[in-house]
Amino acid sequence: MTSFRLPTGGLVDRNTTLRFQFDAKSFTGHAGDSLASALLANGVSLMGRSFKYHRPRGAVTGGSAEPNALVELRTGARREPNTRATMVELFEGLEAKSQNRWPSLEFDVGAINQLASPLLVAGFYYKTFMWPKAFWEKIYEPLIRRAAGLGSAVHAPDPDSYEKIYGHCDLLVIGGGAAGLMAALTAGRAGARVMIADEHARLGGALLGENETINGKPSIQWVQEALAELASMKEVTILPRTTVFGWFDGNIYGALERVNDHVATPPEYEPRQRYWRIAAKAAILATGAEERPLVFGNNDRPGVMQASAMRGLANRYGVAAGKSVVVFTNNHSGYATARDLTAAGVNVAALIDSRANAPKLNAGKVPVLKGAVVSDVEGSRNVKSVRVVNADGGVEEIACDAVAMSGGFSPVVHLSCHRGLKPVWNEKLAAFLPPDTGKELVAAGAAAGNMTLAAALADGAEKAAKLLTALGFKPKTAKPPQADGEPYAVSPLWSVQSQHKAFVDFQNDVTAKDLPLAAREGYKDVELAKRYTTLGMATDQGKLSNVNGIALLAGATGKSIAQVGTTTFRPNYTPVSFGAFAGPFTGHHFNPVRKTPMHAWAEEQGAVFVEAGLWYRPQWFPRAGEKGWLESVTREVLAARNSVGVCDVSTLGKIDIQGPDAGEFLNRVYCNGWSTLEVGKARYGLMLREDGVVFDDGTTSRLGPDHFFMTTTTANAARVLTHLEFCHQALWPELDVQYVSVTEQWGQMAIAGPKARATLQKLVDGITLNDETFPYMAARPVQIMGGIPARLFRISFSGEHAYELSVPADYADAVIRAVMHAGAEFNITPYGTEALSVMRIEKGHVAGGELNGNTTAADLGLGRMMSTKKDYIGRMMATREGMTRADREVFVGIRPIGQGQKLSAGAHILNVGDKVSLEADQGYITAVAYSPMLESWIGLALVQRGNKRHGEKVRVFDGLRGQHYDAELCDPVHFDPENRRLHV
Amino acid sequence: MSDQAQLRRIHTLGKHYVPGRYGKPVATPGIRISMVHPVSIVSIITRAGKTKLLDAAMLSKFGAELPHPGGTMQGRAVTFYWCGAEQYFAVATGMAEGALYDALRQAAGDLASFSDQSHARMMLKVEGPAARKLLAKGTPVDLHPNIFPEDGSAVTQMAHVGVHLAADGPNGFVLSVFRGFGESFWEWLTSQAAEFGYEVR
Amino acid sequence: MTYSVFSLLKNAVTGHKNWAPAWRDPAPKPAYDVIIVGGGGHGLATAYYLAKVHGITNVAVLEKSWLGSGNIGRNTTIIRSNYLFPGNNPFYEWSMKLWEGLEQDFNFNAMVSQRGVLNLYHSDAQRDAYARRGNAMHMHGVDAELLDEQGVRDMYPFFNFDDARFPIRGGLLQRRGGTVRHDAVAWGYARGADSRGVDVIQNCEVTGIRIEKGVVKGVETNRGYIACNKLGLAAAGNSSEVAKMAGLKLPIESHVLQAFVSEAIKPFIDGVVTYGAGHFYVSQSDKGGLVFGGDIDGYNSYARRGNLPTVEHVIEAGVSMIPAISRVRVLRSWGGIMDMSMDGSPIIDKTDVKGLYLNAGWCYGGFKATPASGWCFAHTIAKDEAHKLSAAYRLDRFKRGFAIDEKGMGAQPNLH
Amino acid sequence: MRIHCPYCGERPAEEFTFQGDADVRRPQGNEPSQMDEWFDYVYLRENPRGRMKEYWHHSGGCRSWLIVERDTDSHEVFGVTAARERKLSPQRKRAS
Repeated sequence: MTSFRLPTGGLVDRNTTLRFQFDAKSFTGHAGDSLASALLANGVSLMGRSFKYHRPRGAVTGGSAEPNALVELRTGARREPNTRATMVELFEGLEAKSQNRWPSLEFDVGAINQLASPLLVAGFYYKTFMWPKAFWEKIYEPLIRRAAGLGSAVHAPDPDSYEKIYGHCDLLVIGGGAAGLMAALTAGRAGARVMIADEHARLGGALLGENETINGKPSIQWVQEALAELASMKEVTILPRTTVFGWFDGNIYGALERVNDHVATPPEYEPRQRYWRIAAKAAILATGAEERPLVFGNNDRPGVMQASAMRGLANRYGVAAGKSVVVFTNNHSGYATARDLTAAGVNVAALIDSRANAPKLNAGKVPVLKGAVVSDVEGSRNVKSVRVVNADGGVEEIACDAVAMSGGFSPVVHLSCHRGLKPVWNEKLAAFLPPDTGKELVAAGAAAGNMTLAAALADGAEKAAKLLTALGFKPKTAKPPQADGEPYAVSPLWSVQSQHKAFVDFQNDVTAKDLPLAAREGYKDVELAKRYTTLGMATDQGKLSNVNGIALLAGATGKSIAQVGTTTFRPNYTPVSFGAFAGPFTGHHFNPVRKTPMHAWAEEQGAVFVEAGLWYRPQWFPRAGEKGWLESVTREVLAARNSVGVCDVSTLGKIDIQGPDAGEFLNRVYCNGWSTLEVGKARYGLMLREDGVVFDDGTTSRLGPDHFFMTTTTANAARVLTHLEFCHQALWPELDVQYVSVTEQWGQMAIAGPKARATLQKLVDGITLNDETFPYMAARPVQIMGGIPARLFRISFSGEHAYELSVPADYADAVIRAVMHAGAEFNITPYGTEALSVMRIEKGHVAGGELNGNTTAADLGLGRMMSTKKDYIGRMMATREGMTRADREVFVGIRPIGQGQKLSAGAHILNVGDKVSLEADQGYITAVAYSPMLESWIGLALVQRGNKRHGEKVRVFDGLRGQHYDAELCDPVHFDPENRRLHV
Repeated sequence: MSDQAQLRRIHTLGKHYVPGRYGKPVATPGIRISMVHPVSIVSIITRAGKTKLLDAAMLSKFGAELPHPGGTMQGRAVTFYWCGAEQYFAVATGMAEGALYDALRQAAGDLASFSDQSHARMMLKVEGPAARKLLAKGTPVDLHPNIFPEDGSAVTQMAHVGVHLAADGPNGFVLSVFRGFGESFWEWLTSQAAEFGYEVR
Repeated sequence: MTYSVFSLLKNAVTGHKNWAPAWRDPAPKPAYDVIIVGGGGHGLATAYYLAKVHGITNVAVLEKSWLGSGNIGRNTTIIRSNYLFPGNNPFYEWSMKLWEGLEQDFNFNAMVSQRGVLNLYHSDAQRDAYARRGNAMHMHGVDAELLDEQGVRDMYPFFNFDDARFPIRGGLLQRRGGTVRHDAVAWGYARGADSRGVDVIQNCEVTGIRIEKGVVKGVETNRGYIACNKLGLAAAGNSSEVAKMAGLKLPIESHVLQAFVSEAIKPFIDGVVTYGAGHFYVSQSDKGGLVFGGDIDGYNSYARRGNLPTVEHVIEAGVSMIPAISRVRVLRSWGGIMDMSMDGSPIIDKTDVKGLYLNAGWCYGGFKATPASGWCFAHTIAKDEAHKLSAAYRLDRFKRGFAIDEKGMGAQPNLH
Repeated sequence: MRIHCPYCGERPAEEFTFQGDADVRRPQGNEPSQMDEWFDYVYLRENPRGRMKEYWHHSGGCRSWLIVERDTDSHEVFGVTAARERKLSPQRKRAS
């Protein structure tokens, strides 16, 4: 086939020259060309290789349904596999490579699969590769995986950026062709908010490729006038290069705007693509119809194209698909291709109309053979001739180098079937029409089966007017534009007796024989046949093949097409990049960062930060010369234990709870009691889930008769607030209680150690801190530094004499520097979460590791906190047999036996002498630390009947890290069990 | 509060907030962003059955009743933004630390629960011809002038962060987020404003 | 006719005209010893093992639509046995053992590919949790390795190690985990059961369960009443509605889990990887598509389709884990119906009705359990007692306080 | 999917968080004899294929808990009320 640029015609800008490369060979094209049209203009018709048989393939369509002409577009980190050459707008310096071939497109070793094709029928792989067993992972599968896939993706991060945006409109018009433009005009003129989207760079849809007239003018001129009017309307948004890829609940549509895919690299500040989520009151599905191939021998050769695509090449791109063309059609539209190609100076050798009773239609001077069929194309890398079987059975050979085929039109129903409805078979149109999708989405034009231009224009206006009236607008019903053009009629021709393989699904190489084979083997349902043959499972998702395949399956199973039905239509209508869905929320921006008001100070102190939920918290503060984190952490612990340490605890959840029923509310969400808590005091609280398992813990202070201040763990802060909201609003709306997060109003720091009080005394105004004025668990507003309103809590997670100072966040930076200054004489030392963890493990306090979502209060040694005098969340379920059985894993301390032996969290506990097995499992280690105070590794664990086994020697199993060692269970309070340091 | 006088309130963006022109170099910036700081913010939650009494108290003390759901009411030197069922933000500038909180408690101590949030939120003003398109990259709330009223006040989310959003003049909005997210939200907002050209005031 | 390269060659010569159907298409008989409701993976496997292990062949599998049309036909094909609790680990390991011999057992290439399952972790807490899980696996003789960051980098250098919001610190690897061609599992079991005399009856929907004096008698269907001595319910995705026919209310809510496939590309990622800092997991099928998913949408649904917020949530995590997939394109999304149980673990048990057995609650982990579920449910039905391996999966465990809650999220189905 | 919050108006589903069946009532009292009632409340679900009342939380908005009546097959939303406004319907009968 030698395709070529026609001397005149097309919408391309012939004054521009754009240089591009395909498989390292250089060519030129014009602005307005697609990569496919530019290649064809340069006589290149071989563009790809099919998936299984590696057959030579060229472009068969002119748009996004393209199954064959897939290329790797661009190079380096911007390489995009499987890009449809028919949808790539040519740009200067474009580079593309063919796919799925080795060593080259012309000489592809994979083509030998065609020799084995008798073996490689549908589903062959289910029947073999089973012997010898080990060969599968070693030999068979690696070979299959290397042969599979089309293009190759690059393993480098994407340099481009992507955006997300919400859209709102009264009417969304999907498709900018005749019906779509009329719908948008009708709505725009009625003052509605309209969005009109079209997947191509230019709106106009099929009109761009047709030679039709509207109101006596070329349809392209009408399109320009319509677009100009729409552009002048303030409330109309025109979105070219935008595919509405999915219809979702709430009449929400997903759309992909290819903002900068038509240029080499996106300009600065602009995204490559923008992902829209459009909430529409109503929408018009004006997506047109897709032309079906016909199923005859070698119908997959480069040069065989949809008839509409071939006339589109001439009318839109000024390119002829070949020197001598044969048109093969079972409907009226084939005649337009004959006329347009003849007008463009291309020889149309014959028009084969399979309908013996076809009416007299205008084919110009092209000879028409009625009741005839093309049984086979001859030629491999391009078309040489066609074998025609006439109505009387006689056979003749017609030389040609291109075949335009038309098997009728399938309305593009996809979106209308994305929410569970099935399309409806229409016998007269031999096509599936959209289901009734109510007032949310209404099909118009060819998508609704109106196959002529005049009908499409009228339908677009009428359907839009109906929707707008329902929305309360008053659209003017002007007379629709006048358009001539042929009527449309089709009589189905699902396949032709052929000598060569006849293809149904081009990309997955599904042939006409594969459907009867599937039916014969029991895969009769359309879904089973699809999965067994992979019909419609390629990157074009059956846009060209599904209806032909369904018809062949109907024939093979003796059912009607309506009975066979369609497989499920699913988003995305055409593939959408991962990057578009992710938008800006990738890499470091995957989740927002939350910083405490003392973050900058911690950075200055050289903190190493760790993620804590969305927060960053200092983990430790390394100093020059320290050989690793353990050395830094040990120093921090010793400083706090022996002098004074300061730690940023701002990330704790803080909830202000007020109102007459605040106390009662706490009683119902905590398992321990609150009515006896005096103003100015704090109390440790334990919160259960309704299933009786521990949910969260923290201290709550009473700041006034009806004013409490609750703290939660960092991890559960949001979940606890949500839980309070549920309990109040859904369970006990009668309670007069109000609560709001104040987590970020307060910067909070723990000041712990023997010199903590002396340090704080320098800052606190008007109080001499001692056990009377500020006893253990005191919690009161204070004033510091001559005027800053603060709150002071005498609470201790470290087990030291400690306070938590809370100041309004904007002052926190200055206050912690003042604290550091005040504590300088005591060598005050910042400590991080690791040191905090060492100290809480030394003191046997429970934390995240122990609140693992399966432990009860009793398991944690806190059973006595569970009140029996009041109802609270979780009380009843906590009494179940399994929750109180004796052999539950309970909280216990653990120490290694043997000098220098480390402990490892996640190791399991076995009785000494027991064989390693899950049945023998006694529990596991939840947390470990090196304790500088005991100069030994210590840990906490959950062990069956652990509280009764202090002093018992056990075997620790850590096979995962190849270590097993002995240890001893003990009291979880490893250090200062009498808590003397708290009260010193 | 003498010492506190030199202790200025440090807003969450610190050195990241640098006035100037950024993004696409266009003649007039599509977006102008400014920080509202320092600011007094107090959350108000009406106590059971006290709605009318609270409105009366607010009217007498501050010259405005509390707004209907989704609304804003301008009082004397204080603005009330709706931000939840029977829940509001009282916002004022130029007041001393804790002054607005005290004034509200004094006016209606047992009619509602008040919590000082003055340091809890980063508050920004976003104005300009492209303000609506910028914010549409974050919130699903329809900000079209015919839909989102001049006194609109909404609680929504943008870029995975909770946001309170209110109309502020014909082409302006005031937004606030938890201060901890300030820097992260700022990075997202300014990255999305780049294509319009924006000015930080 | 056994499937092999020889039978393939023999039939190639005759243009594949003589292949026998993989299963018959029988009309329902008036009565059977055992009726299984649900022609999905678990139902067909149960029938297969009833016939093969217990010699019970007077069995019917009733499928309301085409066989394998449920979750077996729409999942992300992952198999693994990296479970924590004693009630789960042995069961899933037995399933792995069955997978390893399945193709030779039912003479159908289901492409059981053990290319490894790697669960990434991003914090010390996650490392410790995976250490606990990996050690539990070792204690049952199951393979598990704890990789540090370098270990993960060696396997997948193109993951996001430099600009991550939650840096990858390591991963728990089960090399024996991998993927299986899901449809082929249904077809293999159907063919194996059918060849041993089991009636696999498609387009036969159960509309009622007849019980007299606490004993099951048979089922009403759209193709008439069929009597039975024993009735096994294996209708995942519809368990509650079917159980209601027997007056049973279950600790289950049905949820939609979306899954996705990309356009087919050349080999890009070798094994199965799950992200620890967000809901995303991925593997590449033998056809070249990246098969991935993440979390359920979160609301009750029988619609087998989900919505955009979850798509974005999953893909944000995916691109954050693998920046290089940004330019690859998502071809297709689908949804399955997950029976989310109140503790994330399944139910294989007798019921208060004599002769009525229940297999349900598989959440989104049912595919990997298919062989062992069939094995243990067949045993439960044949012997009228729980199999040792599935003894923990009792229906009354919630009432007695013996939840098997691997994630520790409590009595809210959509959190498991 | 869009939910009409009684306070905020129509918002898309990503601003909300689903919890579960709202047609359940927390029992009054903790007597051992009430274990069946509690077990039904905490663990058993109708899980209908069709219309049901559900707890949703407007977590990305006004933080109200809502009772949404929705069809689990078509995802159509029929009505939304605030949980706090709900007149607590009489105790629902446990499944027979």
